[in-house]
Amino acid sequence: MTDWQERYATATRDVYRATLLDIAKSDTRVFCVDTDMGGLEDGFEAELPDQYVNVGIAEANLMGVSAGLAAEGLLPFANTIASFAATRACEQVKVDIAGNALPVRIVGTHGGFSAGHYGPTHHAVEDVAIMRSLPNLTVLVPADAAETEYAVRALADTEQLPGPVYLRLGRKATPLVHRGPYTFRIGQADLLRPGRDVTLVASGPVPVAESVAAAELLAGRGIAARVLNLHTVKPLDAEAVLSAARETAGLVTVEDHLVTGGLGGAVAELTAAHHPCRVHRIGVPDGFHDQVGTETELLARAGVTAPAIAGAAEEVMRERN
Amino acid sequence: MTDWQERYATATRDVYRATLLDIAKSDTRVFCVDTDMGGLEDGFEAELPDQYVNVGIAEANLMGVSAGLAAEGLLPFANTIASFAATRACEQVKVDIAGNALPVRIVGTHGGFSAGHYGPTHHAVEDVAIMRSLPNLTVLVPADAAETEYAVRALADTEQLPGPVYLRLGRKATPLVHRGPYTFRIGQADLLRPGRDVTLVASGPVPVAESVAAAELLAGRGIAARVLNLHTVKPLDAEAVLSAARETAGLVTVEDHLVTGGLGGAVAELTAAHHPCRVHRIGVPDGFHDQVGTETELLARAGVTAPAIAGAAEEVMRERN
Amino acid sequence: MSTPTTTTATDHAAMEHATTEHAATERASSDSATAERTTAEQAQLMREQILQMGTGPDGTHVGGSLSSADLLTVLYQEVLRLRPEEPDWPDRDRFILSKGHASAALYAALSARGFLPAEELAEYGTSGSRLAGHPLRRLPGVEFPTGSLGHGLSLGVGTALALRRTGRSGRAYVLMGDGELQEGSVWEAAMSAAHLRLGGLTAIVDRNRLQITGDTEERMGLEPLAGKWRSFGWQVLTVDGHDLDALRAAFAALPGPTGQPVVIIADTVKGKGVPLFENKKKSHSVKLSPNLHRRALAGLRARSRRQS
Amino acid sequence: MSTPTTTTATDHAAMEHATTEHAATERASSDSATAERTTAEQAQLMREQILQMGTGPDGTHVGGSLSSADLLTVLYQEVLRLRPEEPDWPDRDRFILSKGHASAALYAALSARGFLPAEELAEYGTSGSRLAGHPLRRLPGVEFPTGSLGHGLSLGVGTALALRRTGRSGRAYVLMGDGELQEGSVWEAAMSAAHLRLGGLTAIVDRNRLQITGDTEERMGLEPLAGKWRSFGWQVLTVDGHDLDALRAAFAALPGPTGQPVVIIADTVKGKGVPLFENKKKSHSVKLSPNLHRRALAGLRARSRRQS
Ligand SMILES: Cc1ncc(C[n+]2csc(CCOP(=O)(O)OP(=O)(O)O)c2C)c(N)n1
Ligand SMILES: Cc1ncc(C[n+]2csc(CCOP(=O)(O)OP(=O)(O)O)c2C)c(N)n1
Ligand SMILES: [Mg+2]
Ligand SMILES: [Mg+2]
Repeated sequence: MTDWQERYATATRDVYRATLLDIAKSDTRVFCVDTDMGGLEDGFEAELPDQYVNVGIAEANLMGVSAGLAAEGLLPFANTIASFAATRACEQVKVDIAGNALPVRIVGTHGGFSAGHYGPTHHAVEDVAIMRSLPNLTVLVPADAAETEYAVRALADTEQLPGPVYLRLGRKATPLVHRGPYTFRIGQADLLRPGRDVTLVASGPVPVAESVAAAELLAGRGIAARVLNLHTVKPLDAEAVLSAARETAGLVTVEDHLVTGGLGGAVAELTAAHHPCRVHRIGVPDGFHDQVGTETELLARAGVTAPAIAGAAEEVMRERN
Repeated sequence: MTDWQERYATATRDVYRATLLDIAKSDTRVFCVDTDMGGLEDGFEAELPDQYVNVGIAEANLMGVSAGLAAEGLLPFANTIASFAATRACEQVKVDIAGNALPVRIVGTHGGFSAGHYGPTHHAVEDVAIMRSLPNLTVLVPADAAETEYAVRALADTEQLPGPVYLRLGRKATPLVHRGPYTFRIGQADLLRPGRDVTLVASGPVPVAESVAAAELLAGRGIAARVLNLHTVKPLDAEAVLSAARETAGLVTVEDHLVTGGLGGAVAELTAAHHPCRVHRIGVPDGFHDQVGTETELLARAGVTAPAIAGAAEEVMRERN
Repeated sequence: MSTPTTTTATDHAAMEHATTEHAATERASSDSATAERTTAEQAQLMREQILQMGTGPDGTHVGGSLSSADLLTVLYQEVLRLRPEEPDWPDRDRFILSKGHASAALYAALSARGFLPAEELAEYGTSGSRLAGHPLRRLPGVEFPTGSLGHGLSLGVGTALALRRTGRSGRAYVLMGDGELQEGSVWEAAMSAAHLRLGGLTAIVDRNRLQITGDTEERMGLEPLAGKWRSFGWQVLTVDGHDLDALRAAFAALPGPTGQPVVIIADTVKGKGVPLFENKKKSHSVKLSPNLHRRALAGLRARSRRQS
Repeated sequence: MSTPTTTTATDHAAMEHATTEHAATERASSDSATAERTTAEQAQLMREQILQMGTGPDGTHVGGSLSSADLLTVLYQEVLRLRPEEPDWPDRDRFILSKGHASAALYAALSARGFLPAEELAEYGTSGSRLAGHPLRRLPGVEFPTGSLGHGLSLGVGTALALRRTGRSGRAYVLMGDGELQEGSVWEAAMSAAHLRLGGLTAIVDRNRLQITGDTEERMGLEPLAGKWRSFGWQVLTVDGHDLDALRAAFAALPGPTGQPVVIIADTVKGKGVPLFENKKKSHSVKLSPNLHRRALAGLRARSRRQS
């Protein structure tokens, strides 16, 4: 294992916490706003008690308080579970944070199905659709622990990112996408693999990993699949997506989220407006997903697997012809 | 003025209230759950006090209480403002109502920009995107007062509609779409005008009216525009939309809602998956719309006007060639 | 037996003391002495089952399940009128586990009452099981899926209101955590229940004084807790949540459908019964390794031997 | 002058009585006698302006604007330290109109204080105006856009916490409606403000006893209202919300940044000052026709003549 691999063989949630503490030490504007998540008190609060506040198990309060802090020049990181950020506190995010374009960093763990057996109240498969519909929000879905560190460091830069951000994290360790340092830029798709036949557009840890694996499968069948990691779902990298629409037979979107309204929805909207092409959306179907399983099991049931992605890519190519 | 025109020369909100009272008189399951909206107490409560409850200015409570009532076999109509239904009480709608597929009728007034000068806290331009992302929900956006009556009567039929419904209403009188009775079926697009050149797909009072006017303009320019009123945004009438995609040069979607995630998003997702074609989305751009104006003024600023729609249709036709 | 402290004037006229009686008619064991021994034993069994479920793939919420064990056992063994063979029986009592993370305790209670085979508990948290980390509605005996805190009391308000409107005899019970009371939605529901005089709705607070990050009073103080409920129009009964007789007495003192609603504040110990976990914030969510499970179980059994 | 009723023990040590004084340093009029006459006159002017705005295209929220008129006038004329020429002055006091529907009253207050030209009030609710039915943030002097009830107190908690952390001297004031207190989010914020001892945050409740559908106590009872706030850890001052001296005394009795936060429950009359509207639920939102405006204004002026 390389240093990189060892360092990032961890959950996006864990690297977030370590990075947050690190940036907060040198940037006293950083304020950790907790809603009894568990874990932030032992690390962050213990070291930087003056930059930590627990506002109770109260997600609406979390967002309002964070908006107030941000309006006064602080840089609050508002911590909750992804589903609660997007649904329980939705109006506070909309009106108090997003509407005012305040630099609150809303951090939701348990994104997608990463809460595993915790069940549907803890799954967040509509959060990206909701957050994408709120004004001024940048929506980030890092694909692994390393990308999470890049993202969190980027969030501290209020010149580059003066507005609000939703950062969607997982819960457990997931595979690493890169083997070493790379260029991470918010709003810019990460080209993981070039290819001229078809394009896989993915966001989130399992979707990106499975898409890379699908490209391998396709390569074995003589198909060169381009793979894009869309860690920034909003604003979408229109150039990367439209280039793919123009240069390849079509797109397969892959996400740990509903097939409506999220990455797939954004890509379909964009291409339909500017360069209509086939967009096959892989993700979670509509419905209440009250099955018990691990993240990968639940996603596999929804069709987020390398073979299914490869199959969809082949279908897109067939339909083009 | 015909009887029809006289009868429905009113706000969707008003015809809703009258119809609700009417159906409740013969269907004792109907339960009017109020959050201090104003107006339901004078009509509904005064006549049917046993079928009315005010749960306070408390929208989360509204949804939880309504879920409880529905689970016990009642047919609650949960009354609030559209924006509060979709954002303030979003999680309660998701988990308690939608997740359990309970027959709660969530009725949101002040849809789109119909709150006019009330400002951004009272506008609902992301509600359809949010509601569409929640499980099992039927999303209805009647185009005028007459259609609202059809819709409300349909909601009383729990055999046809055993699950939850979101009904999005306005606030003031808007133009009538039909001149007399017509066939209204949930899930089925209302073909307002046939046409083989291009298709206008609209939902909501002003968008539908402006689309019909745009079709007139286009007819004057020798272009036969098909006009579809998509009063049911979810489930989308896939057949009507895909036929339009196949049979005409492309689609222009028109809505009093963000251009992302709502009707336009649903249409783009559907066509990109099955019959890629140009989808030009007209509606409210991303952002916090804190301008003062009437509903039509605010929508005009967003480009929801007959000339803009006609122009988009022509562009779609040009790009096809 | 300690009696519950009645902390507001009670509308005694509106009270019906029939709850426990009714429960008995729907129970096989009707002899009260037997019932009592059985209830204590059942609570002990529930604790063992909770620890067992804590060995599942991702562990479980051990601390808050153990603190609720006694009151859930009294409820399911003696109070709730239920028909396991007819889970949708219209006249049943409705129980809502608002603190859905204590699902392990609920599953044990449902199994003791005959809704689930006891063997199924071994499937807790495993793929394809019905026993999720938070209760799913498709499990017989579960009225509503829960897990997001602060939903249960509004569901209870709607349920109790519907029961009153339709003239059914069942009552609604909602169990909440103390940390959960920091959610504003609880107070919306509380205010409306009192205003609507939903005496058929009973709230129970598992007052174990811990939330995930520590002592509630250090984290987000809830005291004066009885005062909060009283000012929101509720009658408050404060009981020792591990004293079965005190719990019985509280459940026997509930008003009729138009009375002032009662909240039972059950003073409990998080992790109760397992010395390793008692009053420890770390007990909130635990994955029990075989070794930890052995130690926890030994502690639980030693404690119970000492007490009997 | 009636003094406010102090309903909890107060941490007098933590109090600073400097509020009114500070305000004066940022005000042109420093003579207290003049200030008093001016304030009453300003309140009267505000009422006339509210009625005028009620003639706008869609009317306005007349009742709740009139009930807040006296307390807003005292705040803006005598209490809040503000610099109209520098709306973002870091050491300013922050005022948040959580009951955003009373925007007409706020606009009048801002104009009296020099944030807006008085003529601009005529644009209320008209196309292209900055004066929306609920305040927009881009209007100088507005800290946060409001209109959805129940947001303001959390915003105030964040603001007061930030002011304390950054060592700025400004205070945060949040004005809420009484019906608004039915929103659970208010109680989340209330609980946290008390827990964090945010003495720099002051809540004001416009206790006019009406919400849209009628009497609060019939619709969703709030009493015992002082008891609710006290049980949530606040010090309660109950004052006559139309007695300028009582309001002054309340605002002079506020704690320092680590004290127990104070809520001022201002007993008011919805529609106050206009006999047509007083204590009428219909006054909540009114579009004043020329005729109605004439009658309302005549009533307002007659009343004020009688009182002076
Ligand atoms: C809305 C919501 N916010 C946060 C959580 C995460 N969470 C689960 S349990 C818990 C602590 C609850 O404390 P308490 O109510 O006291 O439960 P107990 O001590 O009985 O386990 C939290 C914060 C949640 N499940 N729902
Ligand atoms: C979240 C939310 N729910 C509902 C409304 C609609 N609404 C506007 S004012 C009002 C009544 C408020 O009553 P109160 O707080 O007593 O205000 P006041 O009497 O001072 O006007 C309601 C229900 C709203 N603006 N926001
Ligand atoms: Mg607890
Ligand atoms: Mg009021």
